[in-house]
Amino acid sequence: MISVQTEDFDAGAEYTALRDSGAGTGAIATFTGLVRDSGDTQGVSGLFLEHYPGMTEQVIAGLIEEASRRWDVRKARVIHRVGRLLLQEQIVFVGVCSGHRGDAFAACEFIMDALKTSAPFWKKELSEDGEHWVEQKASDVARGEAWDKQPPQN
Amino acid sequence: MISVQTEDFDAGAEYTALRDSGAGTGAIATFTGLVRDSGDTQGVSGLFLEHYPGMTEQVIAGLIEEASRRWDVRKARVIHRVGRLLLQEQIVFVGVCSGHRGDAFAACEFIMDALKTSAPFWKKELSEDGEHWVEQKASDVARGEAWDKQPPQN
Amino acid sequence: MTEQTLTVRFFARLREELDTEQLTLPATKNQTAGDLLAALARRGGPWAQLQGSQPVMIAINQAMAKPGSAVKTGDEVAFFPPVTGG
Amino acid sequence: MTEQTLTVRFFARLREELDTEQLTLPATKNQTAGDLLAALARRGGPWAQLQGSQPVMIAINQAMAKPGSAVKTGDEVAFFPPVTGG
Repeated sequence: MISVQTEDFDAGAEYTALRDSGAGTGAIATFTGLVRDSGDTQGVSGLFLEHYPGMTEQVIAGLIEEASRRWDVRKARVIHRVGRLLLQEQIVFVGVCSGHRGDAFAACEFIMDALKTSAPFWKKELSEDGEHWVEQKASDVARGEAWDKQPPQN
Repeated sequence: MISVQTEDFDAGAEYTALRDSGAGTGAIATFTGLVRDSGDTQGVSGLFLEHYPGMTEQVIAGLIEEASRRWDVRKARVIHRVGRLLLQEQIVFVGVCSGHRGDAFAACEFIMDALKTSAPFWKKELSEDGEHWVEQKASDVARGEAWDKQPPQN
Repeated sequence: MTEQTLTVRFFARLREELDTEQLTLPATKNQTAGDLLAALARRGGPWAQLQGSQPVMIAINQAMAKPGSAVKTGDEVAFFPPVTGG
Repeated sequence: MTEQTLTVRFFARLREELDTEQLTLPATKNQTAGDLLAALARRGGPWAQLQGSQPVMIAINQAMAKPGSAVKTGDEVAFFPPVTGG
């Protein structure tokens, strides 16, 4: 299930929903990203997140499908916030239920890494000096590409 | 922080505590393991978990220290239950706060994998046919050893 | 005869720097996303960056595409900087 | 002269099959964990498994150890099957 929303989310409630979602679940991996400064700018107070409505949801659905082909994924949940966010606010939640811990970790990390390089979101840092669009990091691209080379794991 | 306990835990509250634990956190990875049957026995109704009090806590503290040497770990939390647990109950929680998502995932998965092969816990499956001690899985040993070979990541 | 058009959308830094969210352009035969980019870049000023050194990502009908991808009447073509979510 | 002893503990399947949680044994000079295992295995019956085909893990004073690790007066030595937590 995919949500792109301005409102905050309750990661604990999301975990509980995943846990209650089905038989056979032995492993639940979750990831939450919080707003922090990129290190490129002084005095960052927050972010503005823009996205491409419609495409965003399609891309994320495709990532979950791909993860489900590669690993044992019983259920996956992705929440991504947009709009104005303050430092330390929650930006993104990815949770995966699986029969096996290795699959839960791999699918969760894959979806998270792929979100960074494939989903149409753009961050603008808000600071004392004004606003500036965050540049894509080469390290994020490299992490995303590493999943292409890796053979499916079990 | 390490807890070995018979009582259940609230994974959502644990996440919140990690989130509130300090500045600089950009990434929180969590893992929860639930009771499921091992696939070796029919009609499993639950588990009994035994441990070595004192040694257990020392081993887990050592794993958290090792993870902190290898990755950016701002805070780690491990809860492991012992005693009698029914199917679908929560057994284990590992949560890691980091400045970076790759470090959060790696440290969380490392601690979880190492718990399986280094911490003195033993599971007995309870089924219609009686009780039997679960054997260590070769795949768990292999996963544990893979972390030795892997160079520290950033 | 009804005019054959397609929609072009811009996001994030490009949307701001071009001061344009959306355009309706005539669709021509055998056109690619790269042809569209080149035509827009010829407007000059901030539009020149569409063929500059900074990478421009392309989506056609909300799916990632390449400069060589064909565009046709009724398509929604989007241009944007590399994504930075998550 | 006070007797020099050490404590031996068993866990999980070993605890059950030996029907023993804890023993106090005399400590002798230059003794290893492996020597202790061999001496206990000589008791026969279920004890023989301490040198059988199934692996026996060793901890000395609550830290993982090996058959060659030295044990001395006052030590807490534990024998148990491979761990299966998590």
